[in-house]
Amino acid sequence: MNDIEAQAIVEAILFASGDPLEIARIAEALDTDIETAVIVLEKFENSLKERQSGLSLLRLDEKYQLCTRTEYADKIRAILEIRRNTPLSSAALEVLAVVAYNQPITKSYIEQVRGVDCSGVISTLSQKGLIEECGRLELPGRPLLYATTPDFLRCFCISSLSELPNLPEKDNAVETDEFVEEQISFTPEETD
Amino acid sequence: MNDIEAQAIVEAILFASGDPLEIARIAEALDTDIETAVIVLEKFENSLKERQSGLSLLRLDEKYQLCTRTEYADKIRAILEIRRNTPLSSAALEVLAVVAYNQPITKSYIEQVRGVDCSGVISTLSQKGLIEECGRLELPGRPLLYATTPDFLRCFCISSLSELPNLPEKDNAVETDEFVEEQISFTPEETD
Amino acid sequence: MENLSYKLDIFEGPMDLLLFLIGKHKVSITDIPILELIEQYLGYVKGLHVENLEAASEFLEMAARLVYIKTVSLLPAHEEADKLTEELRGELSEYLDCQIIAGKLSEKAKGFNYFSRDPQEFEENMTYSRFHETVEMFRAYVAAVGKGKRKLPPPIEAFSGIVTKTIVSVTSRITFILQKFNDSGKKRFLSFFEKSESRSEMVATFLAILTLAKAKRIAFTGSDENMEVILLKSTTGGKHN
Repeated sequence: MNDIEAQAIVEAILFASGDPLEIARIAEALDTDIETAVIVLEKFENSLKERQSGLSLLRLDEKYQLCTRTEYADKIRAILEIRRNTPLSSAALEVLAVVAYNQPITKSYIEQVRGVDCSGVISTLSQKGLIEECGRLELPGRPLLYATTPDFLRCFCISSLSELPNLPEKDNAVETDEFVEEQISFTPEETD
Repeated sequence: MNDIEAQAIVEAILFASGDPLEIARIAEALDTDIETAVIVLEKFENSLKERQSGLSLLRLDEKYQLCTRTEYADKIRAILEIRRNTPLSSAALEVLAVVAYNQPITKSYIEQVRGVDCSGVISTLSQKGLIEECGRLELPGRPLLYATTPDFLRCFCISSLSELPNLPEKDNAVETDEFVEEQISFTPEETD
Repeated sequence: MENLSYKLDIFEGPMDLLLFLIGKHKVSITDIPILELIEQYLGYVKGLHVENLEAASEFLEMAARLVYIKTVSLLPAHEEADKLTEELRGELSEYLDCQIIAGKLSEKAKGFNYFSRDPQEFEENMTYSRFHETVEMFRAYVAAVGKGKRKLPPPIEAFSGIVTKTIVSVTSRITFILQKFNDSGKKRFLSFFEKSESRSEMVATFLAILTLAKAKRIAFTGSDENMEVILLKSTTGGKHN
């Protein structure tokens, strides 16, 4: 294995790992001893500096981690934070609504209502701080319960859950449509 | 901003993002227009190749993603103790085929083509991130619509849906699988 | 029969089986003698084992459809049969495309060797800060439950205090009993109760035995503790040995 290949392996492994990686593991990937691995890592670090890469190598105890260079932190934050404010998808809105009206609620309940797996959406909503875990249901498996957060209230311009639009009665589904009409009768056209 | 700096920014942003990033976002980070951003990305890709990096740049639709080079897959799996992906079942491939060519598509359409229930396969493919919900059809029951994801493109080594294999000519004769032939060594008569 | 039901597993479904049968003719879908195909399909499906009912239902559904096509094609006027046959041919051809594409995709599935990384973590807050109209919640809820037409699951409070007892279904015990016969056609009556874990399970087992006896799938011989249960052949109905 030549130098270039060794550095490519180090780069690939540190990239995929994300977390700090023990020097012993890196040596294992390079099929060599720890001393040699340290030399490869030094060379790799130098080459990052030489070519003025956007990445830098961090050493923490006996672990190594690839990170973006600190100069770019603000830029990265600015670009990636747009993601936090990408408007909620219709799937996310539906999950949020099911939680809002039925909280506290388990994931399997949400999935039963929507008929699809909702793990991804639930974790996105948690990250966005719109829903949060609030204990467990005392059932076999002790499933987690979810509820909306104060931020949810803020984003939907209400001060308490009681201000959510009323749902139609369960057993007169026929009226639902009319009810929807009524509820959304203040369409943008009229308010303009 | 010089070339080297622009590439460093691209590297840092793609590294930090992890997920595929829209070209528009990259242009924003570079403080430039999309055409210029595409040129920077091309240069960045070339420099990865030139220095035989362990990483490669993928284009997926209008998005870009930084990934490890496939040659290092086994090493990365071994070191990071990632379980080998079980290869997709033929049922999963069939569902993906139907979704890829007809998206957005409902579950019942997929089931109609395949003649069997597909709920399990669809939820597996959603979990693997190869397909995702993308709204509902405005029909009674408001069925969910599914489409393929950027990960789907990556996993099948194509950069946009237009690169999918062409549909076969209509007059194909069916070729019976020899393996299947062996498996069914019985004839209906024998079972009576 | 056991073997046959196992071997049907290698097909993805009724369409897959039909394509396999067509493949044996070495002609294209448009030229296939449909009545012959129907005969062959029914021949395979005839061997389905009852135990596999769930997996077999799709095969049986197709069988019913084929029998219908066959029936109408015996009528003097052929229009309906022709229409149904064309429909079937169209579906088969579409499914064949699907299989061919699936095969091509599997050759391209090399991208599973790319590794991406998780987004770098920031000590940033991801808190959502857009504003929405309150009524959007209502609309989304209605969308989620299909305008109130879908049945909602029972509320969480409804679960409090049930779960301690497990109810054993009679259906599951029927499967259990039929499976027990796998090695021989005769079993001691009491052997079905030996490993019962709860009263509910014993009751379900007993009801399952009664159900099977009523359906003439099993019969009894001997009495008291020596009573034995005999498995009858499913196709021969109530014949008793």
